[in-house]
Amino acid sequence: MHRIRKVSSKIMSEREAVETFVVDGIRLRSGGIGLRKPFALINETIRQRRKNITFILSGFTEDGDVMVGAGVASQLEGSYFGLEALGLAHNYRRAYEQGIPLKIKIEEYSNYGMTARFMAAAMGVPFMPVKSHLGSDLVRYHAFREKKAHLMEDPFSGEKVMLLPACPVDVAFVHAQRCDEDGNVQIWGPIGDDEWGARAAQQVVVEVEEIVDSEIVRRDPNRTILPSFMVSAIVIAPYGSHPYQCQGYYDLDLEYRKMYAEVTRTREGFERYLEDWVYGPGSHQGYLEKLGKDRLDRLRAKPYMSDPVNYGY
Amino acid sequence: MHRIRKVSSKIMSEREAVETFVVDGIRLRSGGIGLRKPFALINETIRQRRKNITFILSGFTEDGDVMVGAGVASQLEGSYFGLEALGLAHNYRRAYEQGIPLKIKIEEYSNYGMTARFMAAAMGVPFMPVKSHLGSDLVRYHAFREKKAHLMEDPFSGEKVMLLPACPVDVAFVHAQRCDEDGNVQIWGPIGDDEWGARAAQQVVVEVEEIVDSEIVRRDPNRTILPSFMVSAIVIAPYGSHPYQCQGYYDLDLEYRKMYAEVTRTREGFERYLEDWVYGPGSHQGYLEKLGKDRLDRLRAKPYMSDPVNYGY
Amino acid sequence: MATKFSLAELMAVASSRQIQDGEIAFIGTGLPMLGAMLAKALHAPNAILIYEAGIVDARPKRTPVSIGDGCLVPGAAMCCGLTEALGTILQRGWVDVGFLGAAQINKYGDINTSVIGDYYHPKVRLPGSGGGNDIGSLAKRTVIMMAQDKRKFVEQVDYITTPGWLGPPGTREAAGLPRGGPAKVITNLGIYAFDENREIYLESHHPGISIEKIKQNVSWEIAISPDVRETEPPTDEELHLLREQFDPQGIFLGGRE
Amino acid sequence: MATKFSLAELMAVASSRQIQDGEIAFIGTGLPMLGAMLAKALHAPNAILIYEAGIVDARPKRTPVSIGDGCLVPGAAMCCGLTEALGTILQRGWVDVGFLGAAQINKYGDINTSVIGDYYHPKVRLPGSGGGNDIGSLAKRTVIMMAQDKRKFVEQVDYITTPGWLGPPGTREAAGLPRGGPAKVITNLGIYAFDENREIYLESHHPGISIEKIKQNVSWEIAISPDVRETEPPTDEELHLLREQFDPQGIFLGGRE
Repeated sequence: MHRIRKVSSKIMSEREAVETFVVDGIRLRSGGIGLRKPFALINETIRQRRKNITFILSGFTEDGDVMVGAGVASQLEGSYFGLEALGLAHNYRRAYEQGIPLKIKIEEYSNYGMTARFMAAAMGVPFMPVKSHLGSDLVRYHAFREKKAHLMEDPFSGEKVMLLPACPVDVAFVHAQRCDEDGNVQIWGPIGDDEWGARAAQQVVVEVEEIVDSEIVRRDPNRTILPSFMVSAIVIAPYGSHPYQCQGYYDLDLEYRKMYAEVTRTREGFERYLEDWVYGPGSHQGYLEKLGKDRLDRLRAKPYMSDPVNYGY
Repeated sequence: MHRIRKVSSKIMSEREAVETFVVDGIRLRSGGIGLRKPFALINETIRQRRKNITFILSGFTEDGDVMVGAGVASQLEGSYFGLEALGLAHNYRRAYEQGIPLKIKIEEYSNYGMTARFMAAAMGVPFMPVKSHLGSDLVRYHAFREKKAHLMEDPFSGEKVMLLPACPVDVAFVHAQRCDEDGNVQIWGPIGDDEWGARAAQQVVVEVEEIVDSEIVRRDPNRTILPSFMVSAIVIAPYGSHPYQCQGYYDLDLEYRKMYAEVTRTREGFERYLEDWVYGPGSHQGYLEKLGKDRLDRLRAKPYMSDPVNYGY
Repeated sequence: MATKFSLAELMAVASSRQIQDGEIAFIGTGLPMLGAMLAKALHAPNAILIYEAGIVDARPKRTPVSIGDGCLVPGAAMCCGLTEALGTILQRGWVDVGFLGAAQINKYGDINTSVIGDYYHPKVRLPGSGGGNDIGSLAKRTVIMMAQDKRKFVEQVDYITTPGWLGPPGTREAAGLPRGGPAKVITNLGIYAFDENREIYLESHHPGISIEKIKQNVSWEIAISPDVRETEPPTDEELHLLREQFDPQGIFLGGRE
Repeated sequence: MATKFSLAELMAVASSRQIQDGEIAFIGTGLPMLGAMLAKALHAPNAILIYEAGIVDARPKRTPVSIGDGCLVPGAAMCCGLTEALGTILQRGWVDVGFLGAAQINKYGDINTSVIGDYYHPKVRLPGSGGGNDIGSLAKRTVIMMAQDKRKFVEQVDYITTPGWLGPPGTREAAGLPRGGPAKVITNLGIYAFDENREIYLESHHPGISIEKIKQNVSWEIAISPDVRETEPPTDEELHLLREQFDPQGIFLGGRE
């Protein structure tokens, strides 16, 4: 029933994507909670030595830490800044406590607070009401937002409710399992708040494990998280979340994460890390080559397949 | 890693489910937009001659019309009350315009307004902000809610925004493709606002095409729309959405819908319809027998299968 | 090019021409659905059609009878729900053009789909907003499609279900609506647009419909464009696609003339 | 029953005993995750564990290292996102018990996980709330797990990341919080509860830990239950499951004593 259509391709290298969409001073969103972190794009952003980025997410781990340590992010908006089971985030502490490599500011909300703020921006409303944040110092101290939250009485019942402002995002990075050539993006496993965070953005740059035939996407349209028109650029980046997981593709690299937690204890160690693992490799491809085929093969996911469902009528 | 656990079964007949959960005067939500309407439960509610129900949904079609005509629903909250391509809803018109069989009241919002109200209730907040409804009569006329909406200035930007109150729901009916014995419910195809509408409810009564082994559900956990603890009762009702569709199971029965639109033009015609298709058959099983195997077989969905995806790590 | 056509066919074709290539269009049932499919097949292959129930870029193999028809799903790019379609797509500002039906309209394009007569004791109770209020409030522009007579083109609608321009420039903005407003009204008699005062005027009359007849079917003195012309008739290709592919059973187009 | 155990093991077991059968528990990483898995394996088979990243009723086959670890997904009943877990489950009021960590706590159970020292110029910048503020605000009750010393049990926390009782009865309610509040605090020295004034008191001291030592590690005069007792030690079965099944690598339990 439809003619073949051809749109100009959104597929580009990580270099081209960062050159085109990530400029100094923007509000940039990382992605993934516990997995699917967009490290191919983050490492490239560091290589291109961007400055004064406001980096945004609910749960920052190595993604936030490396961007702060590299001097790219000067402001953070989020709710968690640590390395989970691996301890505190050292670059982040050095920056906040000692101004190394530069003084940073943090606008602090809870995880749900950030999610609610992404929801508001994604739905085009100025705020979202929440029932957390009440009675805490999260709303009492602020860093760079003039108005961080607004306490109000619900006009319907009189109960107290906290309004959190929409979180505007210039560019969102998303790591996804797959998309088609048009940029219809599919994700499974934990979604975190990528659905809302990406839809909050003016531009979405997605890195994917693979580009698949549009028919594969269209045989399972409920898995689509972002429609093509919301996606500005597609970067093919297998293992792009390393050292984090991508459900169905590879497991986390716990040794790498331990190494990062260890070497970043000192500024010198972190600078060596940047040289070895970010600047040195020159590209995501170079990074994968440095990791080596054996290591990547060991991380590869074992099969645990879903069953087909019928979409017929 | 886990011991086998046994919970008391939630599986019951539609008769038992309605007897247990649907009492006179409650706020009851229908389900499905354009398909997956919970007719097995709706017809049983009519058979049990419930009264003074406030019936709730964004897009009412035959589900709202039959509940009004049968004298079960005396109040409606929603946004659309018609038979789509098949014209106006006659019972609904007769009730509203002439008080036949009884005078009804309607609290009218838009589709998105109702969805936003379900979202608020589902997330436990007292309201949701929207940018529609502004400047219209939807917020100027009200029927039975004391405060239908609240216009406010966004405290962050000063722009106008409409607050719509959360939509409380006592019992939500949902028609789903499948669930497991615990009540982990999976749906695919258009979701409508069933996700939010069901989560808004105190009790969810789900009718399913089939109960499947828990392992099938757990091999594809991203398809789960409701976790077991939100589900109070499970009714096995194959073809329970008839004459509407259920993606992957059966197509709509356009002839039946045309018949309904035609016979309901008169009150007498509708009363005959109730006798023939609701009271007479006595149960969903009786209804299916009256439709006949041939007719149901003709409606059966053709295969259009999704591909398995890997959930491994 | 002399093929005969019905006014329903003309309206479907006229709606199709309101969609530009690459645009995102928000679609309800009926003629606009046929028009949108036609646009995508001909001059707007890169248009993306959003169906309100939460279906993006569908490739239906039969005529859908509802915005949530399961025939829209196999082959669609995305299938989700009302929150995604109406919230994250429409309210977020992605939709270029939305289509609306109407039972009554006034000169500012405000429309009524709720009641004829007094709200609490109406002569006719109509279906209500559905997604109409959202589309009229939040799409970048809207196209209204309706049957026309004097009781439908009225000075004051009985109830504003969906805001149009609401009044002279500034009125819609003052209500807090973030964008949008009616661009065109397509009836069985002609096509209308809105002037710099946001008042409706006749842009074209359909073949065989006189301007006199149009005047008789508006309850105020309708403004006429100085460049008023006859509505461009459907092409053979358009008619062929409509009749043979998009609505072969005549569900929305009805019987042939 | 004389098996030796570490304080980490004791804390994991103590946390497990805070989950009743049939309850819905909201779980973070670390010891509470081990405790929750233990509870489900033993006395609370019908408990449902919610992992913050959006995973319901997981059946992990290895020790998860994060709340979004992919090993939690295969075999889970539902996999979604933060909006579902924190909004439609937690904020909606479904969660019976939530677990929290803390760097500082005061006698009302208000906790700090953000900064040590001045907020803008802190001595130590800590990770912040994560989901902690949400869990502490919205679960029906919370259990706080932390290392204890005088600088952690303080009269005034440097920053209230997550509200506890906030003050005497009525204070938490006046802040607008819909439910909840801290029920227990489990440290490496003992287990604490809250009295009718919502002030913390010692309920049990761990085996080998004197009440004197506990007093030395609280910066105010800690109240002691008249029924104060020794914390129930882990059973052999609990220790076996923890060591052999839930954390064989000692990721959270560390080395054996």
